Amino acid sequence: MAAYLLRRLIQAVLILLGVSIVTFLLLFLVPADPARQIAGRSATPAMVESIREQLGLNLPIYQQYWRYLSALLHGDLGRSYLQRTDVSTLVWARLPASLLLMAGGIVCELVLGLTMGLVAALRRNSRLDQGLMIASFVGVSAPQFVVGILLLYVFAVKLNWFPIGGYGSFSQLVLPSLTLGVLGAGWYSRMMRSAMLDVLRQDYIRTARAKGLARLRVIFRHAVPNAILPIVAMIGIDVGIFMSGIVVVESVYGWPGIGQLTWQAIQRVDIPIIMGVTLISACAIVLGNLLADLIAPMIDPRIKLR
Amino acid sequence: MSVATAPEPVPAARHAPFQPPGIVGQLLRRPLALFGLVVILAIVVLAVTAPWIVPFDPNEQTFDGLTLEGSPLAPNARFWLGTDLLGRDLLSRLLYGARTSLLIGIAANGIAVAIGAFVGIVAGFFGGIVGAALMRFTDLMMAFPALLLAIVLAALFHPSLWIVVLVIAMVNWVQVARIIYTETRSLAQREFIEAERGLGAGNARILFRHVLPHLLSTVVVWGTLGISTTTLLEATLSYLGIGVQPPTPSWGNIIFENQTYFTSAPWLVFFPGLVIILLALSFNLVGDALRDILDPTQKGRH
Amino acid sequence: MSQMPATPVLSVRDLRTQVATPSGPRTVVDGLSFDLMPGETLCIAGESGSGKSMTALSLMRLLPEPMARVASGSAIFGGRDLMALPEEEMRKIRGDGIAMIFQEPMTSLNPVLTVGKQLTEAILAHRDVGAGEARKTAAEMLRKVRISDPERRLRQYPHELSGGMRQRVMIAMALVCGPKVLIADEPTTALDVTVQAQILGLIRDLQRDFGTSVILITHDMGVVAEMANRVMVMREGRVIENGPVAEIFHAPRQDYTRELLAAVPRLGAMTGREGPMRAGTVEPVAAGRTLTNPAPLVEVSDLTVRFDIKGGLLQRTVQRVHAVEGINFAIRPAETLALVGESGCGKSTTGRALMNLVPWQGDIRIAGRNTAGLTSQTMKPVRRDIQMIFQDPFASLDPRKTVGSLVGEPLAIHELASGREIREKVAWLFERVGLSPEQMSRHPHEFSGGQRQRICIARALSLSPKVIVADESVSALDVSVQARVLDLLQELQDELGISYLFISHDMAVVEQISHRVAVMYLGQIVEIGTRAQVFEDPRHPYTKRLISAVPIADPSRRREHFKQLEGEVPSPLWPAGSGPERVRLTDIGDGHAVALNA
Amino acid sequence: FEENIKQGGSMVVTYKDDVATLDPAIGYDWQNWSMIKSLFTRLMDYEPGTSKLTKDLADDYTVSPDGLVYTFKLHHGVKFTNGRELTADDVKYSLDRATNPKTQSPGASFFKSIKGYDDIAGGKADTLAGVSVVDPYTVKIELAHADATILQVLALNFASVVPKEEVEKAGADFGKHPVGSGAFKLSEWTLGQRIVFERNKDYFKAGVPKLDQVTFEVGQEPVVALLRMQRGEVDLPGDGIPPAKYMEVTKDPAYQGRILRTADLKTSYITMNTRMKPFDDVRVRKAVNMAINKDRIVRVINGRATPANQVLPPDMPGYDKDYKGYSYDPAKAKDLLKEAGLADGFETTIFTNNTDPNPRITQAIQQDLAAVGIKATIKALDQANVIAAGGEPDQAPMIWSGGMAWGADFPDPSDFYGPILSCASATKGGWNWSWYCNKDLDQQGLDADAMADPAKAEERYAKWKGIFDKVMDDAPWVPVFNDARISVHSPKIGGSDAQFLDLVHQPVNYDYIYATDVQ
Ligand SMILES: Nc1ncnc2c1ncn2[C@@H]1O[C@H](COP(=O)(O)OP(=O)(O)OP(=O)(O)O)[C@@H](O)[C@H]1O
Ligand SMILES: Nc1ncnc2c1ncn2[C@@H]1O[C@H](COP(=O)(O)OP(=O)(O)OP(=O)(O)O)[C@@H](O)[C@H]1O
Ligand SMILES: [Mg+2]
Ligand SMILES: [Mg+2]
Ligand code: NI
Repeated sequence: MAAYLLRRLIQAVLILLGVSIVTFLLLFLVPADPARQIAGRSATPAMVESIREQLGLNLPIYQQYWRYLSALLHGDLGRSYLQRTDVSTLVWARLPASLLLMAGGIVCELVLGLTMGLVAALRRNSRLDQGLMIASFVGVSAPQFVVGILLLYVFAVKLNWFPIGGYGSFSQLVLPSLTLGVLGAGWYSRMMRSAMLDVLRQDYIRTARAKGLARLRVIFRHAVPNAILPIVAMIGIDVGIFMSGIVVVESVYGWPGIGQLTWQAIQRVDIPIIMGVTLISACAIVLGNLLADLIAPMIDPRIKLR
Repeated sequence: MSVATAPEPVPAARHAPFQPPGIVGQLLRRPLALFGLVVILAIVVLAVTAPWIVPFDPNEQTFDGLTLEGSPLAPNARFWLGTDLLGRDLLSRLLYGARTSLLIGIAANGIAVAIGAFVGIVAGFFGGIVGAALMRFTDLMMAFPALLLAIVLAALFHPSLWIVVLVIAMVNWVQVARIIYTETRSLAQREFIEAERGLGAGNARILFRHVLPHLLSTVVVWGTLGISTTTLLEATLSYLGIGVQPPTPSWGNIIFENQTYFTSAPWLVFFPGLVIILLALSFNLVGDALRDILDPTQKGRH
Repeated sequence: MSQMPATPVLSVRDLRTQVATPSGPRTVVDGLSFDLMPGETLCIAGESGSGKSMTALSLMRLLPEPMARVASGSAIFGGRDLMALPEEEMRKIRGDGIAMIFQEPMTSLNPVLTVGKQLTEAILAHRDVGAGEARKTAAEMLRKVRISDPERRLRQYPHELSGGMRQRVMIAMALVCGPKVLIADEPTTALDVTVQAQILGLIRDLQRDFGTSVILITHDMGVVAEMANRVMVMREGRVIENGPVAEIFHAPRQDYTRELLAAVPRLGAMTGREGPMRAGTVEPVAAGRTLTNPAPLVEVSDLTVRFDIKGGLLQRTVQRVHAVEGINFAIRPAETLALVGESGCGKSTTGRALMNLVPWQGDIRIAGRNTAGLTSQTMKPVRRDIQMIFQDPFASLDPRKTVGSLVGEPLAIHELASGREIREKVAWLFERVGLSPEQMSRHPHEFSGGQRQRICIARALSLSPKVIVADESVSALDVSVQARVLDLLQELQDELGISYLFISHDMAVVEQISHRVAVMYLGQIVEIGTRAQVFEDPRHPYTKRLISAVPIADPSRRREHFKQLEGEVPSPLWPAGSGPERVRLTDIGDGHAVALNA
Repeated sequence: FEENIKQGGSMVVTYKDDVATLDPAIGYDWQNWSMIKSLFTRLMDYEPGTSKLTKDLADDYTVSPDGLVYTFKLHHGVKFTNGRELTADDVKYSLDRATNPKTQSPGASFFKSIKGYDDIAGGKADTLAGVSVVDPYTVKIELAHADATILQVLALNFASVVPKEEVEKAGADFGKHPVGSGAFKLSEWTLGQRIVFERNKDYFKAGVPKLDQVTFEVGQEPVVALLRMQRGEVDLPGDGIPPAKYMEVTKDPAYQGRILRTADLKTSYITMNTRMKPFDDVRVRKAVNMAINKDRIVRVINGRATPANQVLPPDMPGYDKDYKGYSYDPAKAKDLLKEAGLADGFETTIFTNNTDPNPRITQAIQQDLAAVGIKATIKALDQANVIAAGGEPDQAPMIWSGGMAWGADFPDPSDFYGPILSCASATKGGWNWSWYCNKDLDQQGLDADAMADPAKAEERYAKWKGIFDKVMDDAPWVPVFNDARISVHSPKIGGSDAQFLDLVHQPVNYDYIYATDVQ
């Protein structure tokens, strides 16, 4: 177990290193010149040169990367060119909001997805089943910005059930989480349905029924835990999807998370922030997958970590 | 005994007593897939024939397309779906947008599937150092938040139709590679592959005759399901303003241009949103049905 | 047999079960009627697909709905008609009044719940007791089915138990509420003979202790002979013969029953014979094939196959499966060497090593060529001499190709023929193995198990090899089909002088067709000799146990006591660096070698 | 009447973009410009709501006859919010800091006429030699050459006075922990969410500011902000009325009297790169000027601007009321193109910022160009990349300046020439995207700016008028419109339109907005 964990962590570090190299290279190619952006529109060439010198932009790329990496090892993600603040400060300040939103998203997609899938499987081939599955398809097919705009328009603007955007209270969390979770809920309800149908065919379900167990016990004690197994593995992957999703959802709802930070940074080509957020996201994705792999054996005793 | 060489009767229960209909036939039997097929077909036909059927030039900012104060017109007899903020006919733009969205959906996804399949097969079938390196690279790409990568790439290479196609392909091949890889790996361990080796078959023969045909269904399924994801990604990129360049209409950038008007001119968001959902939904429906039909594990499990 | 009391526990009348097919409902159980007496064992026998399982599921009302349903009939149990009970009432009867054990011990237990949870919930569903009490009862029951250390087992998950133990847990679960009727659907089919013997013995003991009536479903006539009071033979959903066990075996009334019985190889039927016997006949094989050329075709010396299991930080080998550990044998032309042993003892691995499909150490010479270190290219010519028929015929045929192209493929690979020539050769091969050439354009899933086996044989034959490795080629087949396939193999040997390495766990089949026999245990050969030497004079205790565990299809030779084994099956898994102790074979005369130190 | 307004109350302001920094030497954004103005004080300022220069920290100042030496007398008893008194040393320190390259101030170059600037910018000196402390309440500023705009420059945010000890304490993060001597002080900053200003009780001007507290909420879409204002959660949507809501709001009687509109000191224009073919031909540039239907473009943005015909916006001194410019005349444009040998038109590319409504405006431009045979491809990028492309001599043939447009730093015509039209600014990475260089005009500009005597102001403005007319003869730009700023506020707050849309304290002069509920 310890060896497994260590190996996975080493792998994770290597992947992050790779991500940092690729991102650094990509951003190096961006035409916008940071020194000019900092120096402002009326800057004299001497001023620009001086800033370039200070930022080390004149160095060859590998030296620049090395500087970045050694700072990174000290937990320093660099300074934003335009916000003139440590990237880590900016990210940490906004991370709680994003994590809250993601947690809300996961809860939404699991609660919605699993119930829909379960009900559909138990009412197989009924009208309800068909209805739910069409709904799940629509969920999978609807772009998040459309869902977001729609929910905002209907539930906040027209019906006034929820606040229009903002951050802080539970009621403000509902619509963004829902928007973030709709996609996953669609996938999960489909996965849950087919997993349930598959599990219900299994021999051990027949065994459970042959023991004379009550129907609900057979479903919730024997079928559901087995059907949920493939979904747990998916939740790790969700982190990556969410990392993309929050850029859209946060900008629709004005949610003060790293999605907005990223978006603003991209629009203004604030390279250190883009770089930092990419690394943090990659970190989250790698950790999410690791976590999923670690949780899997707790749910399914057959899985062993090697 | 005399029965020694008599062929046994084929037990009826092991397979359906009739020749199963072809893939298209099976698709047509499923109402949802049929619906999807019809919608896709309709959209394709409309997109292809757009130049002949559009009521207006999609880029023409018609003189009477805006009110005197410069507001867009709601759907009316002249502009069936209303006009956009520049006084262009929304219907015409949607029809032309279908071309862009479909083109990107099909081309980007086609490239993604091709790259993904290549990487997955090479890594899964041959393994070795090259295979391991390819899979590590895939892992690395998996760790990138897809949208973020797409945004950075799109911002880097000034967006144009083909750049968008390439960017989406660059982002989307990863999952395909993963899936094909796993599938190839499990195929390579199937007993019939071992049997082929036992017969003396070489790698090339096994790969082309016995592995590829099995991967075909995965490729077809991803080919269709992926189109919907691709269309959505294009829409999202356009929504964020880094997609296809104006004035070329795509469904995503139509929404992008008009999104702030969702309260004052809802049709400008509603109609393109609807067609995006409809197209993605249709590809999903068809892809899902194809998966059911082509999935070998579903066979014999009547 | 003792006198039965007059009132049956279960009385089935005119049971008719249908399944839905695309072409309308199909009746799979047709007008079934029988009475089950208290304490009686009723065996339902018949070939695959004859409706045995459907009958059992119908009685339990566990048919896979909505695909299958009981169309008519009644089953009176405790004065009530099971077929007419509401679901909630039926639920109370399941497990309590009638319990059932299923065919597959591997998949019939829920993988994510502990054995204890699964056992106690069966008790809690019917008895109004506390959890602690239920747990005690469960442990007690495990002890009754002779599982060691029951307290610990209760905390284990099914995958941590061996197949035999799982089946015993299933039995414990079925009997824990003391049902009046136990339905056991092929409870031992998936198990090794030695384990099967234990399970059957256990059922019999428990039946005696609890006075339960048993409906035992099986396709194995040996098991029937061993267990039944009464036998019901089914075919295509109908009962074609029904009577006391002795009557069925000694004076079958129906041709079908007679054929069925004739096809069953009986252990010991060959005693005193020299060569193998053609399946299903009483005639010994013509003795013409006395071994004129004693030079061996295949020579294996010190063959070792190990599989590394990696782990730890650096993914170093931490454990090894010692699948095959230093075995020696030789096969002469036109000879059948049988390799027998329990599941997992390394039989298939040996075959794969001969085919150069797994990495191995030692020496293998095939038709004079040493195959050590050959690449797939350099191995190619050798493969014309040796071919393998894999354990699972379906899995070894590419499901997407037509069987014609599959059979013709070796010819194309070795460039022995092309185009029309291939088609003609394939057609000839099809006829040779008893398939019609019209079937060439079909796909593997359109064939039955026996036919698929023939396709595999045809494919192996296409290169005219000198040796064929036949891995469990008949174990998955119904007896009558099995007889036909065996017959085909022997016919080919007579005609073409092919040698076989015949891998099997079925002692009766092995006795019937082999010239020589090698007994494998945990990767090593513990006894090897001619058929007569091994079967008539088994020396190694393991060989003896194997032979004694085989149920004999003759109710008059029924064994009353099975030797019960305790403890777990030893495993071929060893930490890296260590390994099993090598056995040494001692020749005790005429090439009969036995390991004496193990 | 301002004296009669009672102090007290609070308001909530929203912005879409995050506030990057409140460091006066660095902040150069739309939202933080007037925030910084309210947190800090400078030697000079403008009369609230106008572009009329007044004294602020300076009680008085004198100018030497040659216009090279300025001496400022500081107001006594001005205190930083940390309690220390502001002295002449602080003024010098602040100007040194703003011009020191280590500060990386985007405004450093505004001070280039001060003596010693080149040394400090080049890293050869640590202080500005031209700024010296005479006594604790007197500062002397010497110029290298006469500069008529220096007083305006000293009213810029970059000239704000900061306390040395606080700057050193906060280090690089002074922008997040600003301490000044302005009307407000920062009391809370939750990154990415909220900034709260509190009234500075020690502010040296009596009766200012009116409000006790101003809360800024960031990350709010303008549409959402407006909806929230309707619900009473927001008092002032800082980004103004979004185009999407413009018609709705202006027609709604509920908003009557609360809608504010003013012309900005801003011109939105199209640049044509005079070094790239075919725009090196003045006939082509003139043709483009005639091809653009400015009225229609203004209509496309719901009339939220007025068509422009010259570089300077109407409220800027030096604006030429009589100038006719190039009128919309596609036929004549075609003739000109034919004359230039481009009868069949040509293909080109127009860059634009990708935020609404700029891509839309560019499409309207594209259609107008197409009408005279010019096939323009649009490249909509984020602003940093557009700016980068404009800074290269051969990248961007045409740029639509909207969204990044040249808003005046201070209300003086020279600000519209030096940084965007002079030869000096036509360098790599500069903002002269048309790469226009006319040495003769450059010299005339220098001459004009040397007329530092306030009495000669009118003469100087006339000179600039002439310069800009000449620029238009060369037509490096198509001036398209002068943006109008349109905003609305909740009934809970009040103030004059000029203060809500202060030309200099952009976008809002928070110091003079008051709460209606405490009156
Ligand atoms: N779920 C089902 N749907 C349709 N047909 C079925 C289903 N299950 C079984 N059958 C058919 O019912 C018939 C009887 O099957 P059953 O399982 O009872 O055979 P069996 O005698 O138990 O055979 P085996 O020895 O192979 O277990 C077979 O023809 C089988 O194909
Ligand atoms: N590729 C492999 N990797 C690791 N272990 C393996 C591998 N193949 C086989 N083994 C192990 O080697 C041992 C021998 O396997 P083998 O398949 O030869 O048994 P067998 O005698 O053919 O059994 P059966 O009767 O069940 O077919 C088993 O313990 C098996 O789990
Ligand atoms: Mg069965
Ligand atoms: Mg085997
Ligand atoms: Ni068997």
